[in-house]
Amino acid sequence: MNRRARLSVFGLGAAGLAVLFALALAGMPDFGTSDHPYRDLAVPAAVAHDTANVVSSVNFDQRALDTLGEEVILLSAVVGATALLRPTPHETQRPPAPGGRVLDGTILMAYLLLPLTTLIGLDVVVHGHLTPGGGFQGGVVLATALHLLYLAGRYESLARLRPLDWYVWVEGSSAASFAGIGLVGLGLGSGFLANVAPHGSFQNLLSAGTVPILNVVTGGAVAGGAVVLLAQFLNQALGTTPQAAQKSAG
Amino acid sequence: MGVLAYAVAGWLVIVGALGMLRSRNLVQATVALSVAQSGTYVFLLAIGYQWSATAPVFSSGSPPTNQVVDPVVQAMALTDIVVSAMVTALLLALTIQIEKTHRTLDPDELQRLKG
Amino acid sequence: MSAALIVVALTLVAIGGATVVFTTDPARQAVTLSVFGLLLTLLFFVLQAPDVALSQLVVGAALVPLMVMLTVRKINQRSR
Amino acid sequence: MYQGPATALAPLAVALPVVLACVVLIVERWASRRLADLLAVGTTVLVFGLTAALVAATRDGRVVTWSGGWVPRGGLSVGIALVVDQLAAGIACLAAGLTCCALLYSWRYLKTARAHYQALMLLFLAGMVGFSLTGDLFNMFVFFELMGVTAFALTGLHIEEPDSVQGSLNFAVINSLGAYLSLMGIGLLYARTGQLGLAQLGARLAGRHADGLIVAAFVLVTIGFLVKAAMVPLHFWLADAHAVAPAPVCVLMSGVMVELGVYALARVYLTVFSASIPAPVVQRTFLVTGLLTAALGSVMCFAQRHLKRLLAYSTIAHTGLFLIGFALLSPDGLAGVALYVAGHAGVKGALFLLVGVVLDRYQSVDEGELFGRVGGRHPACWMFLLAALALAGLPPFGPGLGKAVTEEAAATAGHPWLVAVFVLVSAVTGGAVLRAGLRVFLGRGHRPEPIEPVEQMSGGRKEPETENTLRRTPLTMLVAIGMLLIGSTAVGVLPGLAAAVGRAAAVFGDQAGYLDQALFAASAPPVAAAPVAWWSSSGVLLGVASTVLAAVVAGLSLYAHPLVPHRLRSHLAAGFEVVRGLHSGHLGDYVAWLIFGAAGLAALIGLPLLP
Repeated sequence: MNRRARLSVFGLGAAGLAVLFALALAGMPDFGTSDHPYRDLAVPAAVAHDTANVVSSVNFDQRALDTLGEEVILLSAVVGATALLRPTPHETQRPPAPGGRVLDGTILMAYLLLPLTTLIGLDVVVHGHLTPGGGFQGGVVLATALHLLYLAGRYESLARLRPLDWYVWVEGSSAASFAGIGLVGLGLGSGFLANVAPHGSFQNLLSAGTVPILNVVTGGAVAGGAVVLLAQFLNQALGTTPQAAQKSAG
Repeated sequence: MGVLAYAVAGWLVIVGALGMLRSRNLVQATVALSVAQSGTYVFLLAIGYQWSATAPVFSSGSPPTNQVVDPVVQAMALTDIVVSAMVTALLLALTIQIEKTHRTLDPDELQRLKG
Repeated sequence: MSAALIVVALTLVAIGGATVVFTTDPARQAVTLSVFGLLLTLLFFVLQAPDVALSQLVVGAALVPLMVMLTVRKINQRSR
Repeated sequence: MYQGPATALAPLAVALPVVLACVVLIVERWASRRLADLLAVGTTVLVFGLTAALVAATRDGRVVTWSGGWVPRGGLSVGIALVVDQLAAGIACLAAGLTCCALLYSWRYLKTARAHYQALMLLFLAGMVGFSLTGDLFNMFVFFELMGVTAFALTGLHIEEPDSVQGSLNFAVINSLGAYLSLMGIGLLYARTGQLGLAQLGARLAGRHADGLIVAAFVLVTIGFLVKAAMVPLHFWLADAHAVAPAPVCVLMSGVMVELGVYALARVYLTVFSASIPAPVVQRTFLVTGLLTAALGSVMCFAQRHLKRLLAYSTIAHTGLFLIGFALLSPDGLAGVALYVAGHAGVKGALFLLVGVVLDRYQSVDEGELFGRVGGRHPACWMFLLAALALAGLPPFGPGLGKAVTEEAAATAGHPWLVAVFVLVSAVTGGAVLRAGLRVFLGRGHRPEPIEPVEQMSGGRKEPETENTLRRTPLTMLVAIGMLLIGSTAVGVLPGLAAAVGRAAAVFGDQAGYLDQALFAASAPPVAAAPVAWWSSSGVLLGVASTVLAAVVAGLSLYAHPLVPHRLRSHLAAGFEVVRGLHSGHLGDYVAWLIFGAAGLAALIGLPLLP
């Protein structure tokens, strides 16, 4: 189809969908309604398991199977992207050249921010059952902290801090642990992914049973996964050259 | 007001699809797809909103109450965000390889899968 | 008050989404996408969803635009 | 509530492949290729055993497992249920069996990106098993995306092939957009009911008038599944993805992933919407779209030269038939489709692998380039021709039985003309495969003219999928193909299996039983009159007839070319060019058709329901 025809087909379809959506909205409850049946069940369920962050309770306790699926999607995408971005026989992986000159201030900033962001990341992970955030958000923060070194032009130190195999192992073993913890619940007869650990006391660091454990495991999986993922893109952007275009080795 | 939130969600999905349709570069199509998906988060969170309710996190000292916005849609949106990021990552990886093998990213010039 | 905030945030998101889609240069798109991610973060905060807002901040405003940027860099480097 | 050890089977079948995929990833640096292969094949055997046990355990009703132990009180729960009936367990078992054959085929020889291939295959299996066993709509979305993400990566695995990465991208974009529309539909349902479980949703919607919201929710939720099921006009990605994916990946995609789209459509309609959206509307809608899909798939299949693309279009034609079978909305129709799916999976899987064997030896999948090159003494020859006949409906193979049972169901439902459709589609697709086999292996007829790649996708000059060009086909590959063919034959010759499928289909359609067992831990309701799913004399005759017709089609296209008058030929060609032109490989076109298709489905369902 040419551009005109394509737009016409799309326009017809979009108009139809708009009508459908408008008709559907006529039957929707008002925005901001106080009628939320699932919420009315989820909040007491979270409190019963001493989890102050109800979203974490839904994610890691009540609907933990969804989150297991989410972790596996993450794992699959990381493995998939690694496979898709592998250097082909016609490409060479050169050690990245030290980046251009970077202002001293930037380097200083990055080095100061690195420990700080790492701490924030860890904090977000371990308090996932109490405050907003959790394994996922904290994991990405941890992975990003590492990449501040790239911002500072220190790609070599990044490469040293990043023996990629380790991160693959961290990711793989974390994802396996998530499923494994689920199987423990099954083995104890409480059900797959059941919250079998002692619940502790509400709003305490030691509370919510398996929720913080799964949060930490997720943090590991996400941090490892995000580092591996970004490494693939960094290698492509900075390290891989087709053999023909290669001028001098390393 | 009530309809605005839902309408914005629908708008993002359609405008994202339009962006994919019009794109002259697959990176642009990938980004447009992620815009389309952001419509789904907006939709989910709009459904779970409640006027003058607080976030579903009971910080220390605050007693548990039912007057919080729906935590379930938030959990769904979280999952959705991860899915979106991962699909985007795979698409970008494919885009890099398409550029390597075809030397172009313009859908109009990718002519190999015909008939 | 909150109603007004929500309307403002929604409008910004609607405009932001369209801006990202209609940015034709992929390198600029990495930037607009990041800004769009921040607008969504704002909206999610206003909608009392701090967990989602935090994810959107780290993923939508940082991780994904970073990947887009690296992809664009790779592609431009080759076409040069 | 506790139903004994059977409740542990479903979560184990989902979790084990995940854990073992992680093990494969962790050990791959030290371990040899052989260990990764062994672990992967071993896992699939284990999952096959678990799901087979689940099939046995669901003989007397559904097995319900609440994840997290959140058993419902008063019909409500915050947890996610795995609600397994025999058909669900059966399709999970099919997925495990196919993955086992695919991994056996890849054993040692297939070129893989380190152990990533094996790990991704196991994760793909976990996604398919989870998708078929879950009883929760959002959880379905999650596993749908898992199937997607793994399948996209596996499709694009040959990164040096230009077609491969482009086909994978088209697949990924269209499937993802479909999934997001599904999620919008899930949001609509959640806004109305505040539930996500299929059983809870079904209970809430029961007896409600189908207003705009319910129709929109149905259309949007199912559009994602229909993209997977490659319903016209959402089918474009399938031909691209199947033409470029490694052969063992095609086995999974064509054999079970696409069919899971139809399965999900049936599951969601029968459990959630059947009490609000009237059956006649759904019947008419999917009869129309199924016919369109079957017709377009057959025509495109017949016109292909690229062998994998030819098989891909035949899969599209067959999903059209599956959609028609679903549209009958009767237990015997469902039983026929289930048998058809199982029989088709084995035969089509074997055909894809046979093309893979040829590719690894002769570095081409183009009918013209391969003309007469493979030779009749290659072990692939007779297997290919036999599989082609089985695809056309030859008794006693599985596809023939499925076709016969579905045809009978159609005639009983008052659509005897559908029998002709089934025979015709089987004959054209089977005939096209037969023609390709006769040309490639036996050099019959004339050599097709070479084509320019700018006009139509050609399968010439390809890299083999193995590390080196294979002089001899390894035994493991032949065993994998043999297992698929034997499996497909078993579907057609074991009366016990067919009877079980008939009973399972009757249970599958019983919404009240699903709700009672899932939400109230009720004991299994007695099975309503289970359909007889077995060969009848007319079924055997129709099977033979479609096979003979397929042979005629193949013979005509091989020898009768000069007999067709030139005028007629050019008219036909001109008409066909329009159809073929739609399959442009252009991402923008596919997006446009997806949105158009969603609106079309909405019109077909919504307009008759307008007050």
